[in-house]
Amino acid sequence: MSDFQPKIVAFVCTWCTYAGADLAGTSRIKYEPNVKIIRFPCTGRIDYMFLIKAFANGADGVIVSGCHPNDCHYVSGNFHARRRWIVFRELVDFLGMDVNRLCFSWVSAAEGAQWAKIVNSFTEEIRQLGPYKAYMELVKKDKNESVF
Amino acid sequence: MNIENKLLKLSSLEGLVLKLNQDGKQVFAPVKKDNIVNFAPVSAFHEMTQDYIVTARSAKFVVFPRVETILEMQFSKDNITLKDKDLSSIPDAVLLGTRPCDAAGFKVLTSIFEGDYIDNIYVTRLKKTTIISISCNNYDAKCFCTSVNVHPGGTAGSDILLTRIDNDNFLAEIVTEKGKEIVNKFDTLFDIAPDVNKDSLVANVPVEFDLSAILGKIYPRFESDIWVEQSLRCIGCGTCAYVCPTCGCFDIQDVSDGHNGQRKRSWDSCGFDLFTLHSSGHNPRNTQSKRWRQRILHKFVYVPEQDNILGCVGCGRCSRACSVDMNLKEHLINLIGELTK
Amino acid sequence: MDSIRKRARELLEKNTVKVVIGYGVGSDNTVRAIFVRRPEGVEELIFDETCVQNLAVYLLKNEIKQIGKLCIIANISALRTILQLASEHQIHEEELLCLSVTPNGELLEFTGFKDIENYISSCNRDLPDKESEMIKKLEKMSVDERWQFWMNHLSRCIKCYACRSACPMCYCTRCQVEYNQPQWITVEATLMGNFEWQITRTMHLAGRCVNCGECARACPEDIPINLLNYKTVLTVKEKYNISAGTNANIDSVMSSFESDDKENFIR
Amino acid sequence: MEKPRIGVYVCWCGTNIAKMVDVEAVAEEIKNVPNVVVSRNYKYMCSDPGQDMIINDIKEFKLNRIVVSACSPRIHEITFRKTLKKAELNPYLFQMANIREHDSWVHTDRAEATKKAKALVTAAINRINYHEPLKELSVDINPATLIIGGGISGITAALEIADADKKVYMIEKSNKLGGYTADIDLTYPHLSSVQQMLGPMIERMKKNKNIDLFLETEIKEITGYIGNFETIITPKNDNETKLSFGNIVVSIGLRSWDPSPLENYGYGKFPDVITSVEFEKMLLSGNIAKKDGSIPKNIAIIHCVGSRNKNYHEYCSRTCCTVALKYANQLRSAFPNASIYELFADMRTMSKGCEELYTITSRKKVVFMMFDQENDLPGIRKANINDNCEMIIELNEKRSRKFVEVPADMVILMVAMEGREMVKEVAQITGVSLDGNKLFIEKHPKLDPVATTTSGVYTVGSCQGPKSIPDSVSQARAAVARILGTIARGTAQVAGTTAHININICCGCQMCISVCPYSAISFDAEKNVSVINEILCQGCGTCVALCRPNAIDIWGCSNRQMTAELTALLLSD
Repeated sequence: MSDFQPKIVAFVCTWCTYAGADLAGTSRIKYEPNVKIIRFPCTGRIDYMFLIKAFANGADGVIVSGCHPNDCHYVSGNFHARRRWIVFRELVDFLGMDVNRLCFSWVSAAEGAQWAKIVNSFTEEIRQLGPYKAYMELVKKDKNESVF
Repeated sequence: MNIENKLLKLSSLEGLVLKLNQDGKQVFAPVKKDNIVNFAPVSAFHEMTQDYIVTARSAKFVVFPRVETILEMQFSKDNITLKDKDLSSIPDAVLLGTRPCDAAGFKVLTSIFEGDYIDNIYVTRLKKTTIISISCNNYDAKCFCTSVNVHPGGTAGSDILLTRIDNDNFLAEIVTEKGKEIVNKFDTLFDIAPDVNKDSLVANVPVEFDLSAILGKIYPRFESDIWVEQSLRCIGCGTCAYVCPTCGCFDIQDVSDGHNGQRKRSWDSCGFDLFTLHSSGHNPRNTQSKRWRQRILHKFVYVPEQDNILGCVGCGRCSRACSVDMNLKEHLINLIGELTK
Repeated sequence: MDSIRKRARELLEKNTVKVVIGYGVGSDNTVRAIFVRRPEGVEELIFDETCVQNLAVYLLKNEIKQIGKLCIIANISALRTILQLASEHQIHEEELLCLSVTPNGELLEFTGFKDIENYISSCNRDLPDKESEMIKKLEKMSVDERWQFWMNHLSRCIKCYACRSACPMCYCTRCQVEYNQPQWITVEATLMGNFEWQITRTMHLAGRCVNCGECARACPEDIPINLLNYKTVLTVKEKYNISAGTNANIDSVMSSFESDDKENFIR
Repeated sequence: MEKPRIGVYVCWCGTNIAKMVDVEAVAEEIKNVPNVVVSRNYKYMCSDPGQDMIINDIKEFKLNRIVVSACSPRIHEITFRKTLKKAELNPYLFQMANIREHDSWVHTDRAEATKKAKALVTAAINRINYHEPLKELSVDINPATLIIGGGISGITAALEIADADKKVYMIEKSNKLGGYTADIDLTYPHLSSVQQMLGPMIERMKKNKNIDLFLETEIKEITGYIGNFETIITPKNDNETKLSFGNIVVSIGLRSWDPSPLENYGYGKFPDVITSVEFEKMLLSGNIAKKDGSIPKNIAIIHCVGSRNKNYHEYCSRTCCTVALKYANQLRSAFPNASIYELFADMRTMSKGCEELYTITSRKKVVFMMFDQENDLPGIRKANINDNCEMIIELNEKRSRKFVEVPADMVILMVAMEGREMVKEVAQITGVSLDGNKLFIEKHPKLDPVATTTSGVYTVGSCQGPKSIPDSVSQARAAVARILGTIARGTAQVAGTTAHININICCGCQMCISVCPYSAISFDAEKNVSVINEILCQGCGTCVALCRPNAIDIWGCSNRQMTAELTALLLSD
């Protein structure tokens, strides 16, 4: 399993985590290449359905990251996002989804090193968990010819 | 072909199911799971339940699956390759334990899918499906087959109809060539039929209303208040259509990930408000009463007029499944009352 | 029962309301919704513990609204729905009149939402025992067991949307499931489509569900989807101490926040 | 919608990208993606020839979508949008894939980095299929300006704007103007009087009719957007006042650090260990003396107290070295016979005339000693009775590698400058981000150092990073130039990336109204739907994610675009 390269997608807000990832770049901090970023204006914009769609399209893990509480560029987007995450995470856990494949974080524009750390540790965690077979099974069944 | 009678022992059914499976046929029979009886693939006869009036869902899924990929697309640069459904991939299937009403339902579906346009997927699926029905020796308050000209021991639509003679034996009526093929292939399982009076072996489902009081008489009441009256309770879900053996409405959606795509056909219901919503925003059936009227008219006016077959087989599934008690039989009787006013 | 019939008759006779939405006897001795528009029709009205359907689902139905001012015979679920719908600006005080009966048979007539709030605050809003236990049982399972549990159940879903239709809080003009640009939810009644649909349904009802259980009752496949909503009801109650349908004037859980909302998983 | 004709440009960024990403292979493979008409790679896409290449291709190949795969969009998105404008293509038909900051600079395996670049570019291409031309909205600019903080930067900005005959509202938390500068005696490097310079400026502030001064006043909340901000303040002994203004200057400066945590220096323990700020006040009062009133004979100045120290402030406070030299000069003038010691870690005298001051000071019998800031800080102990001084500073002199004991009667700690206590609140109120050092983050560290990511808000002076008076003044004037430019134009363009509502679908639940932080959504009771004010909307998208029937979507980050990006990103992985 050690050569398994997880597919991870990160939904981040442009003001904090995206900028933090930029800082990691300008600081030339090295980290794992598995995480690919999709940029949103704010964590408040990130519909939980994007997370579900990520798994449906083969992601093994998903990161959602934005500004620390009280630091939202749009004042309160991250507070709304946080509520949504809390409820969503409880729900999918109850449905039997592996919440260890969801990583929520606050990474500010100044925390390039923190971003690299999260990417590296989460990538390793997912590598340990292996491919998300249970969900892949769903996807496969969905692609089946017809359903009785 | 003339119907040929045989005897099939209950004990032989175990072998029959086994052999059909071995023959590469997918066998579907009523299976009880979580207290609901539905058709499911069985590999042995004992997996099938005997304890059912009709299944919750109808058997139509074998010829009209709830989802079917009818076309595949492949996108390359500046080009799209289309691939029709490979009909040869459709497996042979056997439906065991359908009721005469279920079997009759296939006739209605066929009138839809082999109407103006011949739907090859449906045709192939039906062709590859052998329907072994079992006559009803019981019925419940929601059943009204005899009121719509379907008989609990009727052979229409079945390839073989089994009627229980006693605890151990079935009368097997070989209705079609397809049925005969099965008998020929597994002839050791079938014996010579005894002389029995079939009518005495099947349930005596009472006739609850006079169909002739409805047929040809509803349309003039298109604008009647009765549709609103009857449908106030309806919450507009799709359950009745989804469990119905004769509802053939479907939706078509294209899905694609940018590289590959599928055109998928899935069940739909005229009870949904979106069913008739135009892209302009106009919706000709914008209220539940109009959609309820459509449901009744489709089954009792449009299908009979166009295809000379009644659109309802009286299985009563819609009424059993309805969470708000939209009882079709009751509504039809009530409608007759209105029509004869 | 008599008191309800008497009051309903008065309301109809005096033309105070045009229709009374209540319970009556249905087929095979079941209970079903009836819509009484003439005084003599009130004799069909019944009200007892078998009257479980949440009749508030009819309050937003156009053809019923068009009849005129409504009177609803509301059980606790319906009363809570009315408050929640009011907080979401879907119904207004002057449009309807609520009657109910207390467990000891006393007729209640609510003069306004405030009145309903007061009554609800004294009512038991807990989840039914059976479901609470089932949730606890599921929570004790391993993740894989829970997954299997739901996959087994959801494999039956035929996407008839009875759960949506029966839910009085599912009043959206266009359900998210109907979108195909993007295709949020896999259209088909496949496991994935069903799974995605239930996540959406539950998330959309988070903080809004009044745990009436109508979704599961309507399900022709007996899928215990109400557990999903109930689980969320518990989450919301535990984390934010809010129960939907208790106040006609508060923001929904998902459209509000506290700057110190507690969690233990954000890195 | 016309069929997308996409041009894709993969930038080398010299070797910055090309070293780690096979840009040619990426550009080649991208050619096979549907709707891609042109795919090129080039050394510097942001250079004039690079931009011209895009302009020419748009014309020649009738391109209607452009993807540039280069650095962070936070750096060059605006550059390329302007390029599109030049080619008469709507600037929003553009998307960047960040293969530098998020790829070449952070990865070490060329094959992996190239694979990731392909995925990022493919995702951008798939997404841009769904881009639509957006219109930018024009907003009127209220010519008044709010300035928060009345130090030298704020005063400079205020006077400059007022002199251009535009209104200024100056909010100052304390009861006087001048900030830290007001507590300084002489400036470096020429040792000229601050009071002579600042006094007249403050007088002008008070007299200028264009300036409304609010002392002892704090800001609680600011609403609105560029050109149209509003706040309600409660000045001391006065009624609530509503202010409207078009631009904001944040100039709250820094505060001096309390060195007590550095126990080796004994601040708070020894009465004559004082901070630079305390010493400056002493200079201003004209009386340099020990706590007991006597004259110090041995005076030591310790540099980098709490600056350039990982445990306290990693950054250099920038002015202290030269200020310390200034002290040595002032001390020498006051006490011609005193022993003066400068204990420094590194001598940083980078501004104009400062190195010269260092040379001059070194000729004034001042002893310079170096210590190891990272591993071996000096320590102060009480002197013995026969030491003939109050304190002894022990240090390992770095250059001579000798242990030295320095006698001292007075020790001046050159303390670090750090963010003020209310800096977080100000950041939140003005919508500007802070970096890890609690310094305001500028829009671009090199190309736009006074603007912030919030349009209409500028940050000047030390709160953006420790700086000298001339640097603060320059920044203030730079910001004013920007502001006066905006006022002169009378309007500003606001991004077209706003939320919008499909009123046929809105079910009127009004949850979007509850979540909007800008009060940009109102309710149309007649139609029973929510309505978005596009100018007020800042495009955060919180309402979009909340809208159950998906009646709300957002231009530039639509559900369709984001799912397209997502699927392509995962499928091309």
